[in-house]
Amino acid sequence: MSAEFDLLGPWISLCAGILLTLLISVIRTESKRPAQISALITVVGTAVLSLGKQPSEAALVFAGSFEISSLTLLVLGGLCALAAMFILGTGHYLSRERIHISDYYHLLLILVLGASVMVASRNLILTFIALEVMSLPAYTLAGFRRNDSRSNEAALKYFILGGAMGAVFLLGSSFVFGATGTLTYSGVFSASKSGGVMLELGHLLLLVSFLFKVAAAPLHFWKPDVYEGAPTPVTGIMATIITAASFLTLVRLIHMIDYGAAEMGNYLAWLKSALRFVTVASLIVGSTVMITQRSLKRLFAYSSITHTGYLMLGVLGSFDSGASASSVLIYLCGYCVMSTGAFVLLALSKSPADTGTELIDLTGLMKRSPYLTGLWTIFLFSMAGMPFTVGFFAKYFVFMASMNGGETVVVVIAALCTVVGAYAYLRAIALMTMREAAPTSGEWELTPGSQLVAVGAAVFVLFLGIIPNAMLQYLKGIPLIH
Amino acid sequence: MEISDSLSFLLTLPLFAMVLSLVVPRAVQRGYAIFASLLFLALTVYESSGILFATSAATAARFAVEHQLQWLPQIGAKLSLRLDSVSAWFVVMNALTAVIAFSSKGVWYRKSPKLFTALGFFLLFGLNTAFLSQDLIVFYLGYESVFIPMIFMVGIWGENQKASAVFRFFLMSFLGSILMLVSVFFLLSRQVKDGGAVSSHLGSLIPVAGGLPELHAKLAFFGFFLAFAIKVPLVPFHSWLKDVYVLAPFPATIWMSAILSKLGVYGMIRFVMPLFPQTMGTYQGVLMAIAACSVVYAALLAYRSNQPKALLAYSSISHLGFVMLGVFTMKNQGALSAIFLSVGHTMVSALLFFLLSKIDERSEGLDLGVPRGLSQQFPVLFTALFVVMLASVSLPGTLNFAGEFLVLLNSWPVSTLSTVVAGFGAVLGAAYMLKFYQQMGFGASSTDPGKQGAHAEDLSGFELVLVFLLIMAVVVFGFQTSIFLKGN
Amino acid sequence: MTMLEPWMMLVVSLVIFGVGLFGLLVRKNLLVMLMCVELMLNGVNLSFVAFSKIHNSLDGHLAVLFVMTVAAAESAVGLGLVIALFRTLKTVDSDQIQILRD
Amino acid sequence: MIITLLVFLPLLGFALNAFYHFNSAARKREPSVWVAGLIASSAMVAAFVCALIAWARLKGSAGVGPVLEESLFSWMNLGALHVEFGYRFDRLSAAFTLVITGVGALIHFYSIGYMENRGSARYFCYLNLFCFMMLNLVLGSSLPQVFLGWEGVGLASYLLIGFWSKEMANIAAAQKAFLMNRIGDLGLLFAMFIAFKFAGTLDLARLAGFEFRPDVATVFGLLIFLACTGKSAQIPLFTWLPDAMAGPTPVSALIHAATMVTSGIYLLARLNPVISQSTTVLLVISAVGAATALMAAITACFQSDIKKVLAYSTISQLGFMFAACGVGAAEAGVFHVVTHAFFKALLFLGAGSVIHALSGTQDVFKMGGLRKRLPFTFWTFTAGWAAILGLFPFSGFFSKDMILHEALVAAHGNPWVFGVLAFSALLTAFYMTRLYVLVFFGESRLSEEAGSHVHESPLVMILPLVILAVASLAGGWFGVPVHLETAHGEGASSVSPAVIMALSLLIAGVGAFLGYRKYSGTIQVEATKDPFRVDEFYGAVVGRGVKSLASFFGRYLEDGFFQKILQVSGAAVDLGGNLFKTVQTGSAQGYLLMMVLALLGLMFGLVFGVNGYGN
Repeated sequence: MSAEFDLLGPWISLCAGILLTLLISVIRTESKRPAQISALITVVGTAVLSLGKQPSEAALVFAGSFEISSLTLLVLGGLCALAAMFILGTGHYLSRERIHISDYYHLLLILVLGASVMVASRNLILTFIALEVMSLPAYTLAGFRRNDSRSNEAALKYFILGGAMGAVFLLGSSFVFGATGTLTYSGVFSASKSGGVMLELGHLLLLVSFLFKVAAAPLHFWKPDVYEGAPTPVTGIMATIITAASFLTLVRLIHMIDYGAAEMGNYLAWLKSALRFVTVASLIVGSTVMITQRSLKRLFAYSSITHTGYLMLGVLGSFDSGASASSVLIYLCGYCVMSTGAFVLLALSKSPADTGTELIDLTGLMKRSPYLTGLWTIFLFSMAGMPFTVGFFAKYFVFMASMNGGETVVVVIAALCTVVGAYAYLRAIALMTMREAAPTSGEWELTPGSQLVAVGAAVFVLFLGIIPNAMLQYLKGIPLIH
Repeated sequence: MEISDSLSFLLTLPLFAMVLSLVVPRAVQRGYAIFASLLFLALTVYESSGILFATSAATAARFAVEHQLQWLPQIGAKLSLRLDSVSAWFVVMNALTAVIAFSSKGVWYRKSPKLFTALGFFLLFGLNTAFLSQDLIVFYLGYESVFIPMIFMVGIWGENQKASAVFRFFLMSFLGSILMLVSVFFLLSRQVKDGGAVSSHLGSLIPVAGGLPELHAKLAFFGFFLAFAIKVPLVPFHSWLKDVYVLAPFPATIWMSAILSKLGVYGMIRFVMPLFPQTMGTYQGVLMAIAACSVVYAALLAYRSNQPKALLAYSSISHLGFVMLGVFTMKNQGALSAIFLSVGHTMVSALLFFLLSKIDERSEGLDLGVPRGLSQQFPVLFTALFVVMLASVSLPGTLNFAGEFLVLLNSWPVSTLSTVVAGFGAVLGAAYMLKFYQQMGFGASSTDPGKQGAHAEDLSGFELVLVFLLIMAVVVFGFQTSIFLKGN
Repeated sequence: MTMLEPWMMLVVSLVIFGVGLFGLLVRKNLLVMLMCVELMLNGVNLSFVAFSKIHNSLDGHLAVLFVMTVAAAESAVGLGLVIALFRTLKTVDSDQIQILRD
Repeated sequence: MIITLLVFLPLLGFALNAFYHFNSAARKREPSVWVAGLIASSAMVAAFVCALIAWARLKGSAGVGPVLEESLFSWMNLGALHVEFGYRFDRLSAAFTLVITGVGALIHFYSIGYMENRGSARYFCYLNLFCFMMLNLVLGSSLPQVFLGWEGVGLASYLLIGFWSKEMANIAAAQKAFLMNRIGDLGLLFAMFIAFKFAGTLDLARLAGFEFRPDVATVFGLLIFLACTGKSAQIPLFTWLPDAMAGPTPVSALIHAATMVTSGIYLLARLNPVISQSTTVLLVISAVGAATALMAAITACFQSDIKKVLAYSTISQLGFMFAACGVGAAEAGVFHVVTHAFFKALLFLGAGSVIHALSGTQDVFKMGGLRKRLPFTFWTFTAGWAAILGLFPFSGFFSKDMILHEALVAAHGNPWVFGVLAFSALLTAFYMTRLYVLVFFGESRLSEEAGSHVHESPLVMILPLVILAVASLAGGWFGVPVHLETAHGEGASSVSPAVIMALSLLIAGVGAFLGYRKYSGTIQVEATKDPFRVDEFYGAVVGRGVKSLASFFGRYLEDGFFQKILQVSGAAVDLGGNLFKTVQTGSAQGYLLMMVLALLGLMFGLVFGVNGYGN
């Protein structure tokens, strides 16, 4: 028991931090600073604790339903680090929008807890609970600008669709349970050798609910609306923390079936074609709609649908190459960093919340702030996958994984979509650098915290784009699926 | 080993110069850029002198160096730089182009000079990466990174309405290059399937490409071909070129026409030829026809253009058609001639745009209309322009003649029809270049000399020396061809 | 009197789930839609119980407990959101909340 | 190194004058014509001396075909290709070299007077450059080197035709000359490729000894001839030469009469063994030569510009030379080149003297009666007139007579060619007499203003005229300067040379008489016309053709199709974006419906697709 306790240390510290922050927010309602500091200390501490541990082997606790491994610790640490960046980088936004209240912080911490447990879960019920623990704060946070109907609408849409898809997940679990009599992943894996339509249906339902979470087309409809309505930092959190955790869970759910079994051969072929469809649809829809957008947040929403498509490329490749889906992990790592940077910058826009930040607010930014323009350029280029940014290597690995999986045509389509997407990013860059500022273009403010975070992210993006060795070595050594 | 280690200086020094340019004060920025690029040119020539001045191919081969650095062992990519008788020319031309570009029309330095210089050195770095790398992934990195400074140079310092030209340039180039990347991935995945260690080094991909089934080889070839055909550009793939050449500031135009286009030539010689000899052989007739059509089509359009910059832009396509004709002979001699002609084209097109920028400075600006009758007023400038124009129409006795002659001589037995068609392009070439020159040079002067302001001086000082030396080089190497041919 | 067979429970559970889903699709009142979500969850609960019975396993019953807890939390959050929305838009009609689009 | 020295002396003159030009420009001073002219002329005189020395050495050396060879460096070595940069001086080259340097030197001197107050160091630069290139052409040891000279003289010609560059008409003429020559040059270029492909060498000496396959020889010969038609102004590429008269008159004398335009003859003579391998080629050459001779002679009768008459006369005389080459008597052609160089240069310089005296008037109908006022010019012009008519004992008599004779008796001789040439000779006598009479005899028709300034030219112009007049008189006595190996047909009709001599004298006499009859009395002013309108035809067909092709490409491909492709692909992406956006209605239930549909679709696919329950 003490060994398990030791292993669970980081999660326990996170829980303790949540309780502390909750306590602070209850007793010091008028000041948000203590809660902010407490939350920051919590995530930083947890990140240090979890990234400091490097277990050579995965350990299962709580009767085999919770996995403590290098992957889950990395996820916990990474998500905490992202949370820290958002806490540090977007406080000014909350103040400006008059929603800087202590509750924000413990909700955020609970969200991180849910997300990290979801990835660590090896039991469908635990996964469901973690999913809801992650989602409920997310709904609330999305509607955090309580006096803004757009924010409320976003929260409600997210809630209704998320709730329905949560039920679908549960129905899938129930089918899987019905087919195998067990709810643990390993149990399902060994039971899947006998196959059966109920198992396959249940598995499909599980996947669909998570494809919804990562907003793969044709389950992506909620994303642009929710992104647009939610407060910018929350949008950033959804784009990074929730997407990363959901996607990793999706990969693990996909691989809870033993595709080596003879009975599952047909299903594997079908599933691959279904996923191929989803991949191509996400890429095409995301990249083409992206270039029609005027709102920056909607643009990033469609951009993240495209990124889901790229991630799916890595998943598609993972079936054949010894079930190693490290390309997904690498992509997520790069994607999270550059998205965090981009959303922290987006939160600097002083455009009124009811219209949102539009693309034209970037016009002539170089004249006004070359510094901000440089940062924007780095993140946008990285999203487009230009060389010497982490975006390039991220794309390299998913393309390569998919190519190794024999999905040449999908790779070619992805390449074409990259070009289309690049147009959208370049258009934003062109607005900043190649146009004179219009009187209507919005104001941007720079704050020390956001500068620190954005510069850090930019350095990270460039560093990993030039010398990614250490990251690649580390991430390649982490088994995603057991 | 000592020599090979210093190869990486060819990459690090431009980066260093880039960083330094952000510190150097605005006022001396231009001097700094020219000085640093001259210094770099000297270093590059010194570095490659063993190869450049070798008297025979065997000696040159002995001086060829390859420097390997494990950069990305996880993906099998190495920083393997190779300086040999192919890449040496391109590297030297790259450094030379930087000198010419930095010394062209100085007006552009009035706006954000630091950024401009930094972008220029980054461009130098990216191009050197591409020209030196034997590793396809690293080559791609260099190849693709060149877009970044180019976009900004055109976008920030370009004329009005430049944004759509920039998009067009970027998107078409990016389309080509990403399909090339997919082809590389395809080869790499074959390598994985064959069970070998993953390595994107050219040497280890050649057998992989050789073992591909016919259809696959064709598709992979197409990816490469499209990238380089857009970059050069060959004619159906050239529609990005004119606007961006015209709207770009002069240094950027010089860079694009003189050296960026050579990326395509280099890629075709260095990578496509050894990787897909069979496929290329299958399509040789078509390829030669495309090259010949490029020559004639672009020449006709150049003849139709009234704007000097547009005319030179098309002329660049036309001349590169000759280069590609040499490449597509798929023979050692043809490729050698193509490299030879490339060097000539680099110098001549850079000089043409350079001198045009000087005319631009001395008139009310080319965008306001073509100035006329300037040769009386600026005899030195226009004499230089005339000589360069002669080189451009490949008058015998110039570098370009020897190159073009050898290219056509080698392409004649391979495809006589294409050679004949391209030959007519040479006649048209004379037509439009004469038109180009006499438009501005002859006739009654259209501008009032009193209104010229600060720039009423003829070409002088550093610019004159630079132009003179380059013209001398064009003439001397027109006769001393052994420096290129090395008794091959 | 026949025994209550597990498959019957399954059918009922699926019907309840379907009713919930259908209601969610067609009803315009946000509160009703909230109830429909609960209905879906409860339908699944029933199927868990049925499968538990089939497999003679306690896991299903256990799951039901968890789900009920989560469902309670979810409806609490949902109601909060509906109230917040009602305060700004003065409506609980789902057709009225279509500001965010395209 | 005498040959090298001979070639490079003009280049030295060029360099010195270029320096002088820019130096003066930098100091904002007008360069002195005398300094520049003397630099250039002395370079040419030195070159002429070198040529004479070399000639003497050649005479002294033994052997059948004595040759002086000098190799400088290797130019291009690639694969099987070896091109040496060097000079070869044999009797053929010697004839041309002597003409170029000798006549060239005289014209350089003449220019000093002619260009006074109008010229600059630039002019002499170009003139020296031309001589350098021309020497490369006739002395070069390989075809690429000939090509260097070939295009080089074209360049110098371009520069000199357009020397007065403020007039756009002059520039247009220069451009026309350059471009038409470029078309011809293409022939030489392609001929080189064929030669290399089949013979594996571009060395002139080795090429001359090579036996080509008959069809290859024909193509090769025709391509070479195409090059010659460009440079030597034959049908179809002759229309640039009359326009080239826009240049200063000494230039017309040197380039467009004496030297450059004869380089076609040089090339045919040089490659005579190869050309003779194909009877088709010879037939084409003689037919084109004769046709050109006739056509240009007819056109010359309708010209009123003194220089244009001489220009068409030059084209016509070149036609004679080509006809000679075509019938297999290249040596007769070369002989005529030399004599023609003397008398045509003389005529041009005389014309120049007249124009100089009349301050630029060129219309013969505005001259008349200049015999008294320009005595030196008149007498020297008379020598030229007599020579071109072929009056005994002037040089033209010997060479023209030889051509006419060969046209009948040579291996590929042909009565038709002879007939056409004879008639052309008649016309030559007619139009030259017309010109002669109109300019020098009769009443003065000068305008008031021109008449008041008439003055005889300075000594520096007169002296070359006198020397050339002597040469025109005596040039024929040297005989044929070269002996080319041509097979004289055994079966060709044998006509006695004496008969031909008599006939040609008769023709000249009749032509001259007709011309005198018509133009000695009252003068009807005749408008210039071009009876064949070839120029207009080219303008309408080739010029407009290229332009409309260019604008077709421009409008329908460049600005049309290629732009459309980009626009359409852009629009397609945009359309896709807007299409996918239409489902984004903002209604949560709508989204849910679509998601449920997607889910149901997947489930049906799974149930019926994988497990086959549907079957």
